Amino acid sequence: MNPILSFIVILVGIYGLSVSKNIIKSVFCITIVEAGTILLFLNLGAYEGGVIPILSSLGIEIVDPIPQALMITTIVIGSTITSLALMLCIKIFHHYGSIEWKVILKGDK
Amino acid sequence: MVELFPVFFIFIPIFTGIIIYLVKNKHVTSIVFLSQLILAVLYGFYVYHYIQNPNVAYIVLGGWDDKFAITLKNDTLSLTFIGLSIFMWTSVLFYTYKTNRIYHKYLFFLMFLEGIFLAFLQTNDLFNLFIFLELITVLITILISYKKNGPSLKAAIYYLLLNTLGAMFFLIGIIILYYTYGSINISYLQENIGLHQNHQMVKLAYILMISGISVKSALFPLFTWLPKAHGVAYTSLSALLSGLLVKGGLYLFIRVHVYMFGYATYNMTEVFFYIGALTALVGVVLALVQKDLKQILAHHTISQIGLMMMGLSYGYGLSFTGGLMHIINHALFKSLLFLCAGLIIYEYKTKKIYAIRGVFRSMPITSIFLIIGMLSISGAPFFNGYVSKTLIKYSFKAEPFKMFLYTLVNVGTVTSFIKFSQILFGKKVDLEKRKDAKQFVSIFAIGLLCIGIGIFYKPIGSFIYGLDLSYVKLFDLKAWLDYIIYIGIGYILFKYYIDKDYKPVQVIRSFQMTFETANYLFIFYISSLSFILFYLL
Amino acid sequence: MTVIPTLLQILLIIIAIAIVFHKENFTIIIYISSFGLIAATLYVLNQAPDVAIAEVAIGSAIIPLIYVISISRQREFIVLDRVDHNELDETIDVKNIELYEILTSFVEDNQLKMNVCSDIKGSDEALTKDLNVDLIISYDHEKQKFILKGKQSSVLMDHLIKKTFHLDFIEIVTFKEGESID
Amino acid sequence: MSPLIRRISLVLLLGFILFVFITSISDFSTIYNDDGKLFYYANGFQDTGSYNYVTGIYLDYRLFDSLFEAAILLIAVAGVMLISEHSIDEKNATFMLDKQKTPELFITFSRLLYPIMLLFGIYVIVNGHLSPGGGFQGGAIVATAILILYYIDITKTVNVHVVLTIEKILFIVLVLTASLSYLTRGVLFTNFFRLDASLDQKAIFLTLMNILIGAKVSLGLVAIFTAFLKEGR
Repeated sequence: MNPILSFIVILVGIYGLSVSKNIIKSVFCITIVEAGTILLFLNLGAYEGGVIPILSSLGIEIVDPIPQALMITTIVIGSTITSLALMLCIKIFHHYGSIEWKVILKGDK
Repeated sequence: MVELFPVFFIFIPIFTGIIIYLVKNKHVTSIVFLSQLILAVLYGFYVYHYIQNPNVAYIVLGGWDDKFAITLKNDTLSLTFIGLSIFMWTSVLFYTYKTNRIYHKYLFFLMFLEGIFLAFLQTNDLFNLFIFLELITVLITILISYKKNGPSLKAAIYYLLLNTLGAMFFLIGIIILYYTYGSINISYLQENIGLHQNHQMVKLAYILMISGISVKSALFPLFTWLPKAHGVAYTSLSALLSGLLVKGGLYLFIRVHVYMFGYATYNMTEVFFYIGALTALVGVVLALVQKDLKQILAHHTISQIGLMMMGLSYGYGLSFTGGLMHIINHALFKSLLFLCAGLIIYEYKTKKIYAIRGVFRSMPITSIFLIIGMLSISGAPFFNGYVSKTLIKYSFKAEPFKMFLYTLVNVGTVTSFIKFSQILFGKKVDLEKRKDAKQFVSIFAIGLLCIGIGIFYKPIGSFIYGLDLSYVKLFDLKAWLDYIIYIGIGYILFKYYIDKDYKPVQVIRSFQMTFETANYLFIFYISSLSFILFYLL
Repeated sequence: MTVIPTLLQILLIIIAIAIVFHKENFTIIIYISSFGLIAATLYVLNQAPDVAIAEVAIGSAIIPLIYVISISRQREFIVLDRVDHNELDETIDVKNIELYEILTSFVEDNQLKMNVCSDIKGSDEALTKDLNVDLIISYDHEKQKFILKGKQSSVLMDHLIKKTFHLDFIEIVTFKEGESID
Repeated sequence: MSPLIRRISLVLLLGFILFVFITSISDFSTIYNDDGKLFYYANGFQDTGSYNYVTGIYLDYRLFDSLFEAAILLIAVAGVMLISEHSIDEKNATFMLDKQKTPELFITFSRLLYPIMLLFGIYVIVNGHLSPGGGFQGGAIVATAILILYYIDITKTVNVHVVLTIEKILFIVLVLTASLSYLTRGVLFTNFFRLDASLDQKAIFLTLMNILIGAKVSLGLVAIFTAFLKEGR
């Protein structure tokens, strides 16, 4: 049941991306998509059950440690992208007076 | 020691960049050329050893079981790309060095990007690939927004968000593959993909990965970020982006679709052919109506990517090789065109195509190379575009509808370059010349290579691809006639329709796709691909 | 055992939907912070404490703070006042007050906050381009007018022109961004 | 296309994707593969000497990934700084809104919280191979602790250029430390102690790497935050 719910989080994020009118909203939605992806990875990693991947005593089944190592990387990547996008946002606001996609993409031919 | 060279390819440019950033001295920046020289020498040695013993190209980092460790792997494909990258970066550095010498940060980002791109080409691990994909996205975003004016900031954020979304889908695909095969090593997956290839989950992973790659390589309908980004950047960067970095997506396509999943596994050849044809047509139509020199070239990149896709979709044989060759050829002539256009824009202080006249009389050397670029891109015999374009149509030369699409693209390309060539004619204009021999060195080198490949394609083909390219004939009367007819049709089309600037032309020119629509199309793309794969094939 | 994770996941989806449909960006920051916390809880329930620590530290502390700064910067209307207030006589002083009243109402119409600054040296054009100054006010003694300068690309300047075109003591100058030729 | 039609069709398309996902995952357990889990479970502790399997993976098996994870932070910091910086000298500029003071309660509370968080962050970094945590997480906590300083006194700012320089040098040191293993073991990017070394020796490498990564990450995050605070000021 869980992986499906995680996938729904991703889909909600994508829905938000396709209806959001301003840049900040799009950045929020990217954050949602990223969190959903991480959750999906971890859900599937704990698919067969197990305990925290720290050695307490051999013989107890652990969950898959690889997704966790990879997902820490994904969180760092996501945070850097968010901060870069937000900095671009500030600059765009003071340049165009607005952060609506419609306004900033209006003709500059 | 030789097996360590891949790691050197990655870290030499990165360390060079960091040193430039830390020292902040304009004389120290010349070490970029030293690092390019070292790279070229190492590359020569590496290729020499690779030919002697191909096993040298596989390196396991950490020395663990290679199913679980990160590995770097080189093959003919990645080695050609590496050679091309080193050449392109050297030419672009020559071109940009004098004007950007004091901007340490620009060179820092450029060198870092080279290291990351070389790493991206060599890695044999899917998650590693994802990290490099994101790093390239971030680096290009920063380089695009380097000017900090309105259009560049706007292009940067559009590029960043759309490509991040694409990379996220790539990641979901990786997740599914990991839980089905227990490994994310590309070589391991390539050998074992047959175990579960008909399971729906693997198909879904395939679709998600391919969708992510399609954003990266600007296929229809996900190309909207490309003209924005490539049109506003510095000229040197535009050349690099259009010539090389956008091919990163196609490289991934070859790695994932053709090699890893196996091109025949899901019978997607026709689908990708038509996606490629649509991309090419839309790109060429959009290019026809533009009024800005750089925008024309940027839109042409889209259409040429479509052409490459038409060839690559076959996955084997001469058409596939034609697609591969077209990647290299396009890198050469598109960067040549961009660099020449950059020189012209600098001298005339405008980008408007109708405001520039008399280039041939005022800037003869530049315009000769511009003409070489234009002949190459439109596929004239004796130039490199001709060879690859002839190869691409090998597999579908008997199918009339496909040939019709292909011909349309060619006519469109020729027409828009007739429009482009209007800037050459006219009276001489007095310009204050920027004396910089270095810029001409890079243009000269690229132009020579264009002609060189166009004439000596047979030995090159047998050396790189091990194929006999005698199918392509230089003195084929039909090809010459075709080319002349294209020029005729193109001239009529230009004179009586495009040049008059009718209403439809203006409407297409004012076409803008908002970010929401781009996302909507992305979802549409994913669902239609999955519909085709799950229910039609 | 599986009830709590499922409930939390449904809560996560509800918060995500709230983020997507809510209009006010400042309120969304609260949502995104709690989104991060619930996600971190779910990571722990999926036996991943390492990821949860990273998510709590980055996803619900540093990133929301950056959002706060970024959004509050996007609600500012930065005005650089270059009028030498010692030189103004009384009649102009009245007009100056009127000008500020107009600006205040304009800023409130656009749901912004006015941030007045002073004492920055540099040419007007470079200031608007490099620093985030939205409007520069100066006084021209010959024309007896206040001159407001801003960027042409900004829609706020369009609104301002519409609002003030009937006032004769205000003149608006806009800078057009030059074509970049590199 | 009107917004309503677009939204409805969007929901339909997303519903279709969800449907495909649900039908695909229904018999996922038949092809579920846990090779990776079994491999790390059997060998992880002996190979890396880390009680925390996750730390073992990202500091040993996949150290190459972590290097570039540090690199992406480095690039983002440099990029954010590049976009926000400007050539105009504005030292004596005065802004009206920035004169507001932080409430006294906040300041007192932050003074209490700040050393505790700093200690906790350092604890998480140093014990990364024993308990949950490690360089990235601990670095982020340390950065948060340093950010609390801004609440106490907004005028006290870090010199960002020094931070950036240190960060880049740390990255070079990180790469060189990671590649030391070539001299001792003949393979790149792993622990520079031998495979049969004792747990304590391996812990030296793990702690060293965690500290380096933690320092780099915390400096990077602080620099990003400072760039945002100073933006346009």
